[in-house]
Amino acid sequence: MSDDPFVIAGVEFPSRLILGTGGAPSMRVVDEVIAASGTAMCTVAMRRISPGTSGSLIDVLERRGVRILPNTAGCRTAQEAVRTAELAREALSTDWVKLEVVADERTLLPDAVELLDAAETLVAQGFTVLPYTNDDPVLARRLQQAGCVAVMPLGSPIGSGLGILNPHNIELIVAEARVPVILDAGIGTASDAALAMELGCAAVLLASSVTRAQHPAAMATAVAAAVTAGRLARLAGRIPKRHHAQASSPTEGMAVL
Amino acid sequence: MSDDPFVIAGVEFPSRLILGTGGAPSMRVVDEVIAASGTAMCTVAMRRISPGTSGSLIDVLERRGVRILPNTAGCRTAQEAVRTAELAREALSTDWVKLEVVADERTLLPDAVELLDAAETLVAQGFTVLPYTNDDPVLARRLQQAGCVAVMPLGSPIGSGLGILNPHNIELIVAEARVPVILDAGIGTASDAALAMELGCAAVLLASSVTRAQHPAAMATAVAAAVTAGRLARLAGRIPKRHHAQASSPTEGMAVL
Amino acid sequence: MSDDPFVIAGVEFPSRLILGTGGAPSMRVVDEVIAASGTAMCTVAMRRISPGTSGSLIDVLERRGVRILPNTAGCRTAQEAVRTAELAREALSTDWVKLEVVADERTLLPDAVELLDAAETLVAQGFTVLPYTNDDPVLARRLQQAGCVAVMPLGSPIGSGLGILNPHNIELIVAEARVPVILDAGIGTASDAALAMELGCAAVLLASSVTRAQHPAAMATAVAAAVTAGRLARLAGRIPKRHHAQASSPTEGMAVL
Amino acid sequence: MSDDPFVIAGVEFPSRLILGTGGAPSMRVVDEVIAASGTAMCTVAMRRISPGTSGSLIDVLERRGVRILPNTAGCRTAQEAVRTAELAREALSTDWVKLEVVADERTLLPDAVELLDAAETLVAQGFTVLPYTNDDPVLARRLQQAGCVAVMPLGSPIGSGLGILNPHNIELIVAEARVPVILDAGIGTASDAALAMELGCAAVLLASSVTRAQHPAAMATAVAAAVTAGRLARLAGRIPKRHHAQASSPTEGMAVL
Amino acid sequence: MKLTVNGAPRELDDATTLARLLDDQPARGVAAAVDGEVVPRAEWAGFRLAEGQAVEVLTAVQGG
Amino acid sequence: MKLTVNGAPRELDDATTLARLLDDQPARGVAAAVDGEVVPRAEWAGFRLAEGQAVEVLTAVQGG
Amino acid sequence: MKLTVNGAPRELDDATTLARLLDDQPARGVAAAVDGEVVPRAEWAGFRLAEGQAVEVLTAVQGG
Amino acid sequence: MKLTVNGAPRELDDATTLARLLDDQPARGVAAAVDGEVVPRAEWAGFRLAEGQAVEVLTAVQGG
Repeated sequence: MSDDPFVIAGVEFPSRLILGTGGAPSMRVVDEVIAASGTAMCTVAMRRISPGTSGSLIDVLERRGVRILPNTAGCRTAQEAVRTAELAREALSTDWVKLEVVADERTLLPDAVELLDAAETLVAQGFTVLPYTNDDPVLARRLQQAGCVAVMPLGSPIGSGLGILNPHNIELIVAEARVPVILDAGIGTASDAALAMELGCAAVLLASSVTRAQHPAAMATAVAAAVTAGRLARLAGRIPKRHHAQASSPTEGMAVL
Repeated sequence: MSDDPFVIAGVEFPSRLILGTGGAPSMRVVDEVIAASGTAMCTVAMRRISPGTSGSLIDVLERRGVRILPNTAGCRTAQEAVRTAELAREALSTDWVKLEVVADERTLLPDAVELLDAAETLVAQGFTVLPYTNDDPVLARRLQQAGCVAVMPLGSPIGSGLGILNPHNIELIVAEARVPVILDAGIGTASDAALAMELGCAAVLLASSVTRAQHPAAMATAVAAAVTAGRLARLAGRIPKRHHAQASSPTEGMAVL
Repeated sequence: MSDDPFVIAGVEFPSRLILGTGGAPSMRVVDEVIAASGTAMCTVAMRRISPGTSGSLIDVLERRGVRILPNTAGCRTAQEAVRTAELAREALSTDWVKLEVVADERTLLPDAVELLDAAETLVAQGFTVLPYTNDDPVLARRLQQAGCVAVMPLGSPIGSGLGILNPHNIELIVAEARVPVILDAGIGTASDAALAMELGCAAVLLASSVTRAQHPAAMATAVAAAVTAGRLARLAGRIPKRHHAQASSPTEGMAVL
Repeated sequence: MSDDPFVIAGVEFPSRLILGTGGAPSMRVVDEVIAASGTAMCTVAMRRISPGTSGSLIDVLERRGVRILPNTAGCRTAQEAVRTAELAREALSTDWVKLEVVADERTLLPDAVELLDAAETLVAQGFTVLPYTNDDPVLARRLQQAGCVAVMPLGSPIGSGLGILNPHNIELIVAEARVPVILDAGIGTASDAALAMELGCAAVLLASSVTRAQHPAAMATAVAAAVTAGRLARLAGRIPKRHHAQASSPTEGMAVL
Repeated sequence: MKLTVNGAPRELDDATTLARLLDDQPARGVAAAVDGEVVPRAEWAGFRLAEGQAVEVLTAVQGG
Repeated sequence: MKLTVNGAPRELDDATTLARLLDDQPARGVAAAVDGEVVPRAEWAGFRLAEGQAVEVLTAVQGG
Repeated sequence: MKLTVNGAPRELDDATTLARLLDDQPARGVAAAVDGEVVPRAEWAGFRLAEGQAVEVLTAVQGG
Repeated sequence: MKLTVNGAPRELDDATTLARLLDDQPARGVAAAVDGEVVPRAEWAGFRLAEGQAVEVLTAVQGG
């Protein structure tokens, strides 16, 4: 139990919680939730620079010593995503990318075809690709075959807080995965994060559940503890589910009273 | 958040996890899971003393400084339960009792009528009564009216590991409870414990999920972290569930690529 | 399959759907849903007669040839329920009664203690008692021991439309029942009714899901079909649930294309 | 309600249940379940003819007057599926095809990329394509854009009997579908079929749940009734789900007893 | 004399019988209790009401 | 005299006290009942057992 | 000449037509492909098979 | 000459370099693309902009 390293593409991370910085009302809250969560990697989005844009986000992330994982959020096509990844690499000096290619703004669900296309292109260009995908075990398999270093299936739509709608699919993905499976999107609260780990995920990536909670720092602490709890429970070997009861007190030695 | 005391009958406990000692393969494991869980109160059963019976259980509990909560496990009638409680009070010098009156050995479900009868009798005798009950909000209400200092509804049958089969009932119990609601029985793994706390329970009581896990100490650590996570998540104010997605990255400022 | 009689207290009913008449916007709708559902027994409540009160309800029920099952809805104590049953027997010349003793108006959940007390009294007085109970298998057992001719556990709170919140308890009740188990309360739509029958219930009693639907007669037809479907499915012996897939087309004989 | 035609590609079907013939132990059972289900369309697979192969299957289907829908079960690539569809068109004189392109034999899950590729090719060749797909709303959308006349998402893996694992996705697919959504695969019993229709599906396609049931004909009758029930319930407008109870008997007019 | 009928105060001639009080009621589907005790219809004619009694007259209405 | 101790028959000298019967028990964590009535430890010494009584001696064991 | 029919090796006279090879097949419900290309039934008579070709002959069977 | 910078029209002197256009940008965390092609920072100084080109200048912002 003591030795349970979490490694992506040869890099070991001290925390199995990856934090999205989106949705936080202020940079101070970003700073607080990073500290409270103990995360070692945070996602950022790439957007047009505006006069107002201070570089403070990067400052905060660097001061906290967390790895920066740029995403391609908002991209609808493989080309947009690839170019956004190239710009992120240039701006942030990292070839790691959380690849997102969504089909529309209402569901923000991944577009399987464009996603796979972008993944293949980016891997060919030497990127270290962590794709945000749906919970289809077959697409997860293809993304691994394309050379992605992790697969990040959703539990439910981004920001919905609906938790893990189809645990069976997550189990199927985990069962055959040769890279870390990271539950990405849909987490609403601590028990969802614990369940993700119990299903065999190597880590959890979440943003809204923490940044939009009434008390972000407290929720950051909560989900961090839940990820630890779920991982330990997975390794500890839970009791089987039984249709009937099983006494936890001795059935013999009862007094006659 | 920082100040969130857990108090039963005027006594404050540093941990919201109450541990049953039943099912542990050895006294060493009992000792390990108490240490790993950080619990402050453990249940014990009362049985006929046998030549072999060493007093080591009590020694272990006292060395760990945890409060001993005797139960009336195995009792089928109010009279048996009351007498067992009286013997426990005499043997352990405590008027606290986890009151169990079950209907049969297959389901180990509480018998509402006998349970309420025993609760009334014991409260009248000055006992501090923590009843193990089903998830019926009305019975929980009556047990409080009878003077119980807590209500301990089941999530599912004892030792089944089925988790919380009817969260709606637990929510109804919590919504009107004037004493701590402690989820007792049915917990199978960490996420179940976290969920119990998110539903508003004040604490979780479990035994089999830890003592019968493949690695008891690891599972003890896991459920303890889960209880903390669930409690914090409850206090942190989770995001609402949404039918559709909500972007966690800005929708404006997209580059044209 | 062909011979599958539904019998309560020696009386055979051609339909496994029992209809509550409450909630219907008009007597015409009552008439329509009885016809559409093909039910053979309907519940009525006993209330103070008012100048306006026409006897039309009884006329409608008698014209449709359905058995009238008076309930004790609204009663909070055994005494109220017993006296209401006595008045119903006098007014409607039937010793059958749907026994309801609820604890409060918000949850309308049964009060186990008062319910059992009333059941024992009414059985002693020669009534044919069909108790509306919660989903506690132990209380269901006690009600049978008290001489009730059926047990009618709830799926979820009356009028909530939440369906069957704890199928496991319904299965436990069915497994040991020696009288018909009738799922009463909580049905929201057709699939809930089908599930109740698949769990082994002998019949379903519902009102709001039909009387308060946007199109009552259509929903009456729907739930009646669902009850039939669920009963047949139970008798037909469903396939087991499998973690993995099983091909329904031959795996051999594939052409090489 | 009375007028609710079910139309695929301009062809109206009297039944919303489509039956797969796979898994039936004998031709007699195929005949019985078709009769019992009242289906108007059955799927068949294309396999190498063997000396033993009698044409009796087609005879049975034609005698029953059901439309024959050949599938491409077992195909792993777009090319295999397209060629199988061409052979089916030649052999059965129909350009309708249930398009299946699965990724492996263990999960039998659709391969999104190959499926979409095959769909585009077949539509271009003038086929009337009904694709068996996963429950990804985005892939369903793309299949429609490709010109498929229906989309047939799975509820759970073929033959698993796990029902509908992710109702939320089915709702998302239905919400934006411009062609009939047919729940295909995973149905285990009647209530699953009713739920599919309540979620808004236009029809249900199933095989194993009927052909492999202990009593196939009885289950065929059951699922047919469930499909009708679920469809009617959808149209009837179910009551909303309420957290609390709502009395179905009058709260006023209570006697004082 | 003063009685309560279905919760409302009523002024009646002394020694009114239950039958008299309820003679406008439908022939069927109705039952009555006086001070909580059911009075079978057959006994209405001979049942003399007394000062302060509470009469409840019930019938069947739509109910779940 | 004959008694039952924790369900097993026992032959004891007449007028044996509960203290005598239980003198080999640990000093703590144990309680006894005679014919269902708890006998506080303080009263063991003076409690004389009688023919046919049922003695139950309990202690704490692992329990859920 | 040697061909493969439904995966099995077959020895046929040179220039055998597809119609000849399949003349024992039922009149309906059957389709054939040669080297992956479908050959419509109408063309079977004129379709001369050649050394090494792979013939697939399919029909409808029970399927989900 | 006329260009588009982050979607807005800009009027620039002929032959302005990318470095000149972006000289007020922070030293780090920024990347630029011209007509969709990324221009590494090292090449900004020598990269002459031309009439009608579309320049995109991006940086990292909070994102999920």
